[in-house]
Amino acid sequence: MAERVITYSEAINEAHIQEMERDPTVILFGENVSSSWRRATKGLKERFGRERVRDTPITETSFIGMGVGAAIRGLRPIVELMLVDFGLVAMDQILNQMAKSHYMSGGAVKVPMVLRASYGAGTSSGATHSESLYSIFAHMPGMKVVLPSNPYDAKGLLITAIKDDNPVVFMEHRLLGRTKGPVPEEPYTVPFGVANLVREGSDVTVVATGRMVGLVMEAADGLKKEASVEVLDPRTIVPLDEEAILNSVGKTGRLVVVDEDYERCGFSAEVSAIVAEKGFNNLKASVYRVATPNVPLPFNPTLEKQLLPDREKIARAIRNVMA
Amino acid sequence: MAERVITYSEAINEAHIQEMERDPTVILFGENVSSSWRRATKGLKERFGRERVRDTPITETSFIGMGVGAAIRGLRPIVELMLVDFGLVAMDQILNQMAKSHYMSGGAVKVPMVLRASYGAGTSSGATHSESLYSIFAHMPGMKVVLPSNPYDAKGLLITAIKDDNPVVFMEHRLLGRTKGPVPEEPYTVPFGVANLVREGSDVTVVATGRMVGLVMEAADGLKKEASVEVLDPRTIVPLDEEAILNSVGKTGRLVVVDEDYERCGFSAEVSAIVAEKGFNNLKASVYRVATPNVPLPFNPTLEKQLLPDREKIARAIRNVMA
Amino acid sequence: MDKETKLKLYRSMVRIRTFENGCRKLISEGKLPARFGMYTGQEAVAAGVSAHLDKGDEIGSTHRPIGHLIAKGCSLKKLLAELCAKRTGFNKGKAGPYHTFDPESGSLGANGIVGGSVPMVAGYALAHQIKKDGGVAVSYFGEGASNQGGVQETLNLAACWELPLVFVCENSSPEVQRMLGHEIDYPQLSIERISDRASAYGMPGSSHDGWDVLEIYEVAGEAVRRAREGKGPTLLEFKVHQIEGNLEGRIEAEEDDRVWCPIHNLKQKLLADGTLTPEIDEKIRKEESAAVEEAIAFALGSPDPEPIEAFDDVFVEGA
Amino acid sequence: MDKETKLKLYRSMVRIRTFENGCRKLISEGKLPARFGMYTGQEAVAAGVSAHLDKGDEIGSTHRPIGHLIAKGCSLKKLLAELCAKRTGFNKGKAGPYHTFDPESGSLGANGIVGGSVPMVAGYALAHQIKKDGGVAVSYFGEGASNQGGVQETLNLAACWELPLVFVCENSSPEVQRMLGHEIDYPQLSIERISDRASAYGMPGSSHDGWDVLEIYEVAGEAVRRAREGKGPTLLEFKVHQIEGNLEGRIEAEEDDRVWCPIHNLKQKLLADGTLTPEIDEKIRKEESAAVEEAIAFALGSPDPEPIEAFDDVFVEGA
Ligand SMILES: Cc1ncc(C[n+]2csc(CCOP(=O)(O)OP(=O)(O)O)c2C)c(N)n1
Ligand SMILES: Cc1ncc(C[n+]2csc(CCOP(=O)(O)OP(=O)(O)O)c2C)c(N)n1
Ligand SMILES: [Mg+2]
Ligand SMILES: [Mg+2]
Repeated sequence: MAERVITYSEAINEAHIQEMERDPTVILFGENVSSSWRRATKGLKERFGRERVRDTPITETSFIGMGVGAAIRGLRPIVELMLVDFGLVAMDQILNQMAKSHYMSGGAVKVPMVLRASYGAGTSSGATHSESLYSIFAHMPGMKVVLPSNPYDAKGLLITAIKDDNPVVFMEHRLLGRTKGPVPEEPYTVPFGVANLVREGSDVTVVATGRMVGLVMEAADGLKKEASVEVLDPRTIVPLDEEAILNSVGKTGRLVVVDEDYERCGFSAEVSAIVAEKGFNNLKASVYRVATPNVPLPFNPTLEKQLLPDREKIARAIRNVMA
Repeated sequence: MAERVITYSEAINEAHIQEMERDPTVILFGENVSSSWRRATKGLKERFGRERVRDTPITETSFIGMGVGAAIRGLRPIVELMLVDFGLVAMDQILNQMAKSHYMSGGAVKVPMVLRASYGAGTSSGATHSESLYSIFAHMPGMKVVLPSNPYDAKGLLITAIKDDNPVVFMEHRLLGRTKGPVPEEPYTVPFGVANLVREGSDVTVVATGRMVGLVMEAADGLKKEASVEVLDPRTIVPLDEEAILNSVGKTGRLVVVDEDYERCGFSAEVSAIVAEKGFNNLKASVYRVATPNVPLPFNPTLEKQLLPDREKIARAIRNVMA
Repeated sequence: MDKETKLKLYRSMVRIRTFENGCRKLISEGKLPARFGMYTGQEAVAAGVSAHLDKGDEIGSTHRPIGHLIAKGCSLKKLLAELCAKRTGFNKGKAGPYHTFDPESGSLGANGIVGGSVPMVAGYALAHQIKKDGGVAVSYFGEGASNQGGVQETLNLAACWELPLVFVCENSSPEVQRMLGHEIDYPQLSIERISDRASAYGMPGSSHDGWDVLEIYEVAGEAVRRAREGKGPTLLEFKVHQIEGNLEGRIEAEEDDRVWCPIHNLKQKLLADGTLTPEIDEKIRKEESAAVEEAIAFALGSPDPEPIEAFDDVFVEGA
Repeated sequence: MDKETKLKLYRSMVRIRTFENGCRKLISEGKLPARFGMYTGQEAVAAGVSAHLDKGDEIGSTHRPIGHLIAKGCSLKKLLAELCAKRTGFNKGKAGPYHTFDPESGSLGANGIVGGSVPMVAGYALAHQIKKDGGVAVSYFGEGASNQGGVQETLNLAACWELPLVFVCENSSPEVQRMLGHEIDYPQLSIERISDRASAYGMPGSSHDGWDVLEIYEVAGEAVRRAREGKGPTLLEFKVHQIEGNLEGRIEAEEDDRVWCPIHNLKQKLLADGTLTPEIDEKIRKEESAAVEEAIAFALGSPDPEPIEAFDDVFVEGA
């Protein structure tokens, strides 16, 4: 039987539908979520009604906080940020109230909420419409952070996120929305904290997330004659499958981390640091990071391209650790 | 001549006075900055008048943004956050508008503003009154990040910050306010991006900032017979004196990073990653981080202590890299 | 108003003040590590509002939470244990005064961020609206907090969605503008009455003396009813005088502050109309003192958490 | 109002629309990489307000910035070059439409975050207040933005400090509530008129038709005067109809939209009172078309930045 192929956005849409059908406490709100122009949430209002699917005012602080409260009182809200960048106006509600209420309450309350957000650069949208920010969510304790890189994972991870009793930040890359891939029709889950071994290899381990996974695969293809590249996609950066990373580096002895977020104090630094601490004895070479340098993202497409990780930069880093 | 000894808070107060006398465009505002109970800003209103020293409403978004605008139009505002934690309600103004306006404008405008903020744990104040957050400021491009660990640096770095044409986040540790040290009476600057070699040693390099520096010195004292510890205080984490760190590790071959911020994607990860990339060939042992684990800070003092870096944990890490 | 209600209000206020006096004593003895804003002088607000609330209703509170939590009916023992950072506290000693959460009584919760709880309260109200269970939520905040962006956003959102929510602003700067006791140099409020903002959100609003629990009871009743009936939110403002300093075990404020003291105020009225006699008063005070003593004994006798518990509760286990 | 002023207003509106039509053409030809909100239908607001501003005054704008920037007197060439991501743009191609800054004309600046520029404008006003130079600042924002916390906070702060500031809300949802063109399911505004919020901040406010530039000119003049005289901020609301779609080079809106079209509107009046003749109209349009053509030629003929320039301007050099 041929596998069904749908897009990343369609997979996300389907996860919503199946979970909202299964569980009447799942609700959805955010700016323009009832608009037919928005692929990930299209048709949900028509299907589940305006009580459960609501357009909000442009007030991220109040509606994210409302999600936290509703989650504490038994609903399972999916709250959408049009772009993750807009979450900066609401960081107290995200990083304190959403992420820490469970801990601060000593477990007395829980916050089963999903904060969905588009992210990512490459669309020439400028400094306030291009960021990744997931390293900030990972830095602050209390929330899980999910970065699906393909349609299959997008659906399975979102279903896991909705079922999870913890706050989850679910990050959808803007440029992956139309990417196609095989996705089962029935509901399924992809577990958190289990890395996906995208490609086996023996010379060098490359850890990459989101849109970077595809770029790494292209780079690895181009280097076939020079290096056997193992590609790991952690899928969730909190929780992180440290074991898979350490095992892979144990085998290859070399590590490159490819990350779209800013380099300084970013996820790429974290992976480096973990390996420098726990995998040092297996390391044969310096650990390289290919991340966005510490520069705001410019509007001009050529300038933007200059900053973002790409196939060439990834290939160069792989060659460097092999040298 | 005996050196004058004053506290960290007094040093900060004096830097304000000297800079406000020198430059009439320096102004100060924030919550209760005219209150006589607040040591760092005490007396400034009386001295410079209510036009230049103003109490604001509890609206961090609006008054930080106001600082950005005033800086763009020729003033040099010092804007105070009572605690850095409260900045979370205003992250767009800090991370986008303050930090990126210079870049986004292609250099057409500049933002010579100092955002002063108290930070830090150890006072049993709970999850929303104890954080460090500087790794977030360091992660996002466009602002300098300063962490004075003693009165001398506090004064000199603040004067440098006020004179700097860029946005500077100046972070004052809550528990250092009454720490005393020698501080010259006349104005002086301490340059950004130049680490302070607090103690020379040959076996292991420890990089530490803020209140951690004192703890590391105590730990190093206790280990005198076991290890010759070199202690480096970067003083500014943006810009970071990478050279000093790499040179020191080049000499000792071992690195421990001690950081009060959360471990994951924190400043400690960044220092590890830099050394794993650029100093790998000199490394003789795993790189250890002693940071706050990824757990919100609890109210109970014993629980809080359990999480924070302390002398014992630092000593253990040093012993580990020496083993 | 019936006698019983009046006495209930009186008792609720006495309980809060007795409890805070107990805290003052423990603090002075070094037995209570928490620092927090005292509610002394404001008791009428929480007592008058919460008299209309059921267990299934919620309140959201501030850095000055004791009155709100107690009036909502939380356990004094577990509250004091939490303030003493004990394992038997509502939150195992992790919350302290700024983040106390008690889902059982609907005290959800204190908040260390000015205005931080207000959006969350909209979520409690939304849950009631969606579950159609007739519940309401109350959001307490100060006049300082009333300016915070998230608070103003939530006023708008609650009105747009007609949430079953009552906004209660306790204005402690009714004459001189103060912040945390400091007389501020520039005003923090561009208007005299916070309730003047109600019409800016298309909701009813009014301002009242916060030391008159009988009036508070009336207006809060109306607002809670309105919310329960699905007619949307109301903004109530109560002017309060924060009574500073250690009362040294006394229940009523000193002479100077008596005029603002809600307990003194109600006592005079109830003595005059015969609801209260010195004997009943004595009895209430004794009972509440005993309850607070019991809470103190419980708290001080409770175990500390084990250090290793610091690592628990970051995530829901098994999830 | 004198003839000259009327013609100046007319020309300003024609310039904005001609410029945006030029952008539309470039976009359809794939020569302009920027995406942004068009100001078509709203020109009267920027034209009427900015007619009262000097170079030393500032405006803060939004994701729909073209009209605000042009009316404030910025260079068409450098603006178009910026939109085309060229090195000769105001911001060397780094800003694009969402972050354009032109300190020379006081256009400071567009903003990609809804409400993001509003607190900054308070800073421009503060600088005037402290320097006592008689300058004022104007903050433009939409009705959607009016709910943002930072915007509401700034209304309060500006009033508390009596900043020389005029808040200009362009309400594009005067009848049906829309966001980015989508008809929203729940209202985003709990009141009918944004200006009803003015009294909540103790400042004067009023609502007007945004397609009547003569009225806008009058009320904005009053607000700017008030600010310059140190009497504090004003909140003005203008109802606008965003005219969608490509005008295919036409200056006036199509039949359906004519009633809301500020250019059509003023033109009829000026033809009637003799200020404008078809010949003068023709001349103005030709001149503005020529200016836009010149800007297009400049922009398209300008060099791209060198890739390596991406790394410049993170920090002020030498600092
Ligand atoms: C966002 C934020 N900013 C500042 C503070 C510090 N702070 C705590 S309470 C307080 C004053 C609050 O005033 P008000 O809301 O009137 O409450 P009151 O203390 O009068 O009860 C301030 C400034 C904080 N906790 N959170
Ligand atoms: C904080 C934030 N949230 C959401 C967005 C996405 N967004 C851009 S424009 C817009 C609608 C703005 O409406 P309004 O303020 O009325 O301006 P209009 O588009 O009508 O001119 C939205 C939701 C954003 N840019 N920033
Ligand atoms: Mg108050
Ligand atoms: Mg609009």
